[in-house]
Amino acid sequence: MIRVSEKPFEPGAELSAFENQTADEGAIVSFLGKVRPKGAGGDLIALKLEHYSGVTERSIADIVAKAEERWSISNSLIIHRVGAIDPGEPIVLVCVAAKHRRDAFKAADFLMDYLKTEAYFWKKEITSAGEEWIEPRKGDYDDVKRWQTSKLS
Amino acid sequence: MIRVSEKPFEPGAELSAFENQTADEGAIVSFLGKVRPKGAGGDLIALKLEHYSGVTERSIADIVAKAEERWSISNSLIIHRVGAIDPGEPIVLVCVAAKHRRDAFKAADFLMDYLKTEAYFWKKEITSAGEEWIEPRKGDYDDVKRWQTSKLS
Amino acid sequence: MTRLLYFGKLADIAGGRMREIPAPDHVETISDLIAHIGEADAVLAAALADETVRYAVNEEIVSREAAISNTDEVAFLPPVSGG
Amino acid sequence: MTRLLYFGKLADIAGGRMREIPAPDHVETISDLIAHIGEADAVLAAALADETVRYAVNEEIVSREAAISNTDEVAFLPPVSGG
Repeated sequence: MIRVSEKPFEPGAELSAFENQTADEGAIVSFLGKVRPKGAGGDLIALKLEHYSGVTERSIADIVAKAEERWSISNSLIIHRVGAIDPGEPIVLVCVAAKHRRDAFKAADFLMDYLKTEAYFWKKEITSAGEEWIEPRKGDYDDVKRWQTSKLS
Repeated sequence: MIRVSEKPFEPGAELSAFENQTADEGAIVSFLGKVRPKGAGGDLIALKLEHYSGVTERSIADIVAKAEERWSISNSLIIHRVGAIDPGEPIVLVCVAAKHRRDAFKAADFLMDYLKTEAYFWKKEITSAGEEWIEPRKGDYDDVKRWQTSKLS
Repeated sequence: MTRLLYFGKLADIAGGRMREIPAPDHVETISDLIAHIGEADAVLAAALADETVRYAVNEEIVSREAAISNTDEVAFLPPVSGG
Repeated sequence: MTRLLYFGKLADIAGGRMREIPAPDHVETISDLIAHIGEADAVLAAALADETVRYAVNEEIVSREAAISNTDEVAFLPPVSGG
């Protein structure tokens, strides 16, 4: 399931709901991303995330489809917030259920790398020093390149 | 924190409590292992886990210390059940908080590989066909060997 | 009317997230559209033509040479940053 | 008395998880202890001497040649399987 929403979410409740749907799978890996209290320009006041409704959800669905081609996963959940988000608040949650833990770990890791660099979101940091649009760091592009070589498949 | 207990636990509630302690970290990776409904010998009736009180907890603490040497992680939680566990119930939860997601993913992955092969637990499957002690599969030993080469550090 | 959508930093440069413009007949592709925008705002046109920018027509990602018609929604998408 | 703890499948072979035995004076190491157990139960001794088994004395993991005394707790640990 893919959910892009302005509403805050509670990661524990989401994990519970997800794992209750997946009694037959042995492994569930989750990634929770939270807004860090420091921005590039100083103490963060808020993060603002834009998306392109419809296009963003489809870009995430494409990433999920790639992961499903590559690993044996039975279920996934991706929640991504948009709008204004306060420091310390959850911004993204990825949950993957699989029979075996290797598949769940790799798929969750892959989904996060691609969400960072290929899903249609635009992120602005608002700090005491002003506003700044954030683009992926070189490390984020390096992370996603890892999956384009065969050794991690 | 390390908790080895006969009591069932609720993964979502544990993740919530963990993430509430870690407001400054951007990344939390969790692994949840559940008892699969099929055992090697048929439909699973229950799993029974033994441990060696004190020694088991210390073996886990050693594994956590190794992970902390290797990656920059700020906090971790390991819950492992012992005693009789029903099919579908959570058996292990690993949560790792870090500033950056790579560290959190790798440390959680590492912790699970070592928990499977180096923590002092003994697992017996009780199926309609009888009882059987489970030892790590070859794949589990292969998984842990990955960390002994430099490329995944 | 062609509806233009600007995302992220491109909205700041354009001074808004949405514009509706009547595109002249010689505007047949996104490249043509950027050139047309450049007649009024060279800075915005340069930003829209940057190699990191992607384009969507009616919510489908397309190349800069994709054909557009006068009733399309054209979106300009700067480098993304999710997660 | 030496307290013996058997875990996992070793408890099934030993017929119990705990035994207290008075170890004779010539039992100075875990190897000696296994040999002593073998005088009464050769099958159990073979299982305890298997190369996959690890040993603990007073909750510390030690080698098979570690010294033991008459009041120690000696644990026999077959291959583990957590997670």
